[in-house]
Amino acid sequence: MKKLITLSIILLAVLAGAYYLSSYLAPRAELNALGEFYLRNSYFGEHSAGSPEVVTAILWDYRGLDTYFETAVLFMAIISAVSIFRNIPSVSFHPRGFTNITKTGVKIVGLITFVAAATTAFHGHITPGGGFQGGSMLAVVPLLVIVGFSKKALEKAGLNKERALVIRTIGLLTIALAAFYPLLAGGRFMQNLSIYPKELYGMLVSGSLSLFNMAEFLAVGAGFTIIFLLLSNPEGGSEA
Amino acid sequence: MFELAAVFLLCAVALSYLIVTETDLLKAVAYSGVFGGLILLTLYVLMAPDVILAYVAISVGLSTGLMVFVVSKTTRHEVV
Amino acid sequence: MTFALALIVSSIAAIIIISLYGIAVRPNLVKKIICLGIFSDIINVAVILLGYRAVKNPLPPVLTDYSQKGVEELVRGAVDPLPQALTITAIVIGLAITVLMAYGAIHIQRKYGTVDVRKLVRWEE
Amino acid sequence: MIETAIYVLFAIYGLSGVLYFIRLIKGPTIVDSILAADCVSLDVALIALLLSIYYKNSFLAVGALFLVLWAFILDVFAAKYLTRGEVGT
Amino acid sequence: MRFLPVTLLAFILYIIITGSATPYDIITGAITAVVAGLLFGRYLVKNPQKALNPARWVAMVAYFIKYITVIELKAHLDVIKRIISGETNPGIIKVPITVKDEYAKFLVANSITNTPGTVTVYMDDEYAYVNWIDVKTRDPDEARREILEEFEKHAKRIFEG
Amino acid sequence: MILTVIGLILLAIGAVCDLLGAIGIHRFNTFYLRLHAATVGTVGGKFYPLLGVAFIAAEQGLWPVVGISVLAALLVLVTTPVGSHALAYAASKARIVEMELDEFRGEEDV
Repeated sequence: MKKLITLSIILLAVLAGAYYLSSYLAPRAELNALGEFYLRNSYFGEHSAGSPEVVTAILWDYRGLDTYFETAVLFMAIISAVSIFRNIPSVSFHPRGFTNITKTGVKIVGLITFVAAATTAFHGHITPGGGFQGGSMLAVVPLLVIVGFSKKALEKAGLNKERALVIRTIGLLTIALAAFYPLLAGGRFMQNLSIYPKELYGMLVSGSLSLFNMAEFLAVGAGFTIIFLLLSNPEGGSEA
Repeated sequence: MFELAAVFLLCAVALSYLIVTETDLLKAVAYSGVFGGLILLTLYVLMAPDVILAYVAISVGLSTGLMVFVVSKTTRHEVV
Repeated sequence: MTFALALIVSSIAAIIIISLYGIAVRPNLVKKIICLGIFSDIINVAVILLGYRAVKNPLPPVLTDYSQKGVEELVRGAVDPLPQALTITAIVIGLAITVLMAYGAIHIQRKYGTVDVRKLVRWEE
Repeated sequence: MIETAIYVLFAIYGLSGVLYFIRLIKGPTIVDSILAADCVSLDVALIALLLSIYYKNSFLAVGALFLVLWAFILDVFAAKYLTRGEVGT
Repeated sequence: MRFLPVTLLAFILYIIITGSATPYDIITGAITAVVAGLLFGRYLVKNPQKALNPARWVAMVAYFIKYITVIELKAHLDVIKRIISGETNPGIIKVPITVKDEYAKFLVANSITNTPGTVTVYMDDEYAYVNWIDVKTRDPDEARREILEEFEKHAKRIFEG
Repeated sequence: MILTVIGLILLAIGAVCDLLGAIGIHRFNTFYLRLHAATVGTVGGKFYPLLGVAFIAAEQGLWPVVGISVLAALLVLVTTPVGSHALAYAASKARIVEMELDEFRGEEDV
């Protein structure tokens, strides 16, 4: 009851604050000059990124350097999390999984999740989506397998920590090479068009954007997979 | 339709207060799942399809799983 | 419309204050992590709200009609793409940071047997 | 006609969402709360698809698919934690 | 051979979620479908001849249409009556099942749960434990006739035999 | 026009079922009974309206929305029973909710 009184006081305070603020705020209908530049130039125009999807164009072309370093930050966060868990002895356990109905459901949902994540990543430069989104979706598949079956089932199927690290390294190396290659070809760092083709055999690939998306898809998916593999070790046994 | 975003965020205020005061952490995780849904609807009104795709994967898929893992490895009830 | 905008702004402020209260006052480390998640979510919404335009039926910043007419349509109705692009990486990195803190909490539980901050402070006494 | 119908539908689904919401808060046991959270997240998916019809924009629809796809993830996690104590085994 | 049904299913899903069929979609869809077939095929499909048999798919569609119209309508009206009147007699009872195939069991369990009034609590090889809103009988054979005989008949036609 | 009318009828059925499920989740007093009311809310209240959304989108020519909403409607029938089953199993196995007639209690499982 005390909770409800406090809650209603908070809601009333929010409404009063809104009533006070409403004389100062006005919704804005015009666009920033910078935003208009991005909208006009992303597909046509002089400074084109070759992609109809403006957000992906900003992420990997106009502000590509930001995203490059943010990928490095993500790498650092995951590596530091892994290094905390370094010398924990693994406890032996008997894998039981959950009930049979859950196991079958996890199989079906896992397949659909994999396909949907791939769709999101491959179409990152045409429709909304991209490497970060698809990678986060891909990481749900091992999470579902861990809860439905067990950690050991995932490792028996061939996805252990070392292989996930290898996949992750492949993704990051692809990003780094694709970012540095324009320097060799006489352009600037992370230059997109005029080094990479906009269209390949009549299909829109938007220069290096689709390549970056695929590499980021693998890197983010494998990175979060490592985290959940480490997290699913059961507690108990010998003390660390 | 812009007014809908205000309604969703007003519900989110109530929910955030409940998350902060709840002592059963598993219930707090369930609340934060619903909070994620309300934020998602707000993002729908604000026209951000890219952010929706990133947020739905993180909030609905990964974050709830991660928090249940953490609750299962620490204690479930918070002592105030 | 003005009142709706004011309500959104004050709701965002209220959620920021409540989640900061949760981070500062609640003793359990896991509860602190959950509150930090709420905080980062609402900050992302605030950043995206900066790019919103009050036109009738706004469009997402994606070109659908590949012609100059389509570009004009986009400039007339689309929301600002820059805050959205900055938010996507923030969301993913936010999860990675949350994972790092969760690992820290699990390690504290392993070492000291509790995640209550008040007990952890008095541990050395 | 469709717009008016969508407004009415928003009102009805919002009302049932609020009722589920009250059960989510009241729920005497943890399983009641999680059941209500499940129902609310499906409601959110439906409202999201209705919004994408209202704005006549197909890019907004994809998020609803993932909400439906992963609505059961919290149920399974919480059930496994409540019965086994560990999630990873 | 075992990955072929999964590959086909993955390709169809890819095209549905994308919502268009340009050459780029078809090439990336084919790549995704092959990878999905190689990764998931071993675990999803035990018998590819069964999965590729069109007669089974026709039976499944027929069962689906019958299920979502007739059976669901009856169960909904019954439970809605109970919501309004409030009279219930709940209990968890043990019902013998005869289907053996994994997906047949999944179909039976989901059909039971999706019918309002009955929820599968647990299902092993011989028995299903069903939560029933109105326990009319505790005799296993009669309960089986009331709850899951029809589902089992269709599940056998689709996945077994 | 006819597709829109069919879609709106399905959406109206869904709205009524959803409201009844939400009322039932308050009228019943134990968890297992609420589970049955929630099934009315998910199958009747979500599956049919999602199909209705597909019909309306087909009238407007939004084909991606049609595919996604049909797929989502089918997935409702696959995922939500798994979740309901997991919750009922946990409630019975971990003894969160007690019930008089329970033949599952005490049974061994794998």
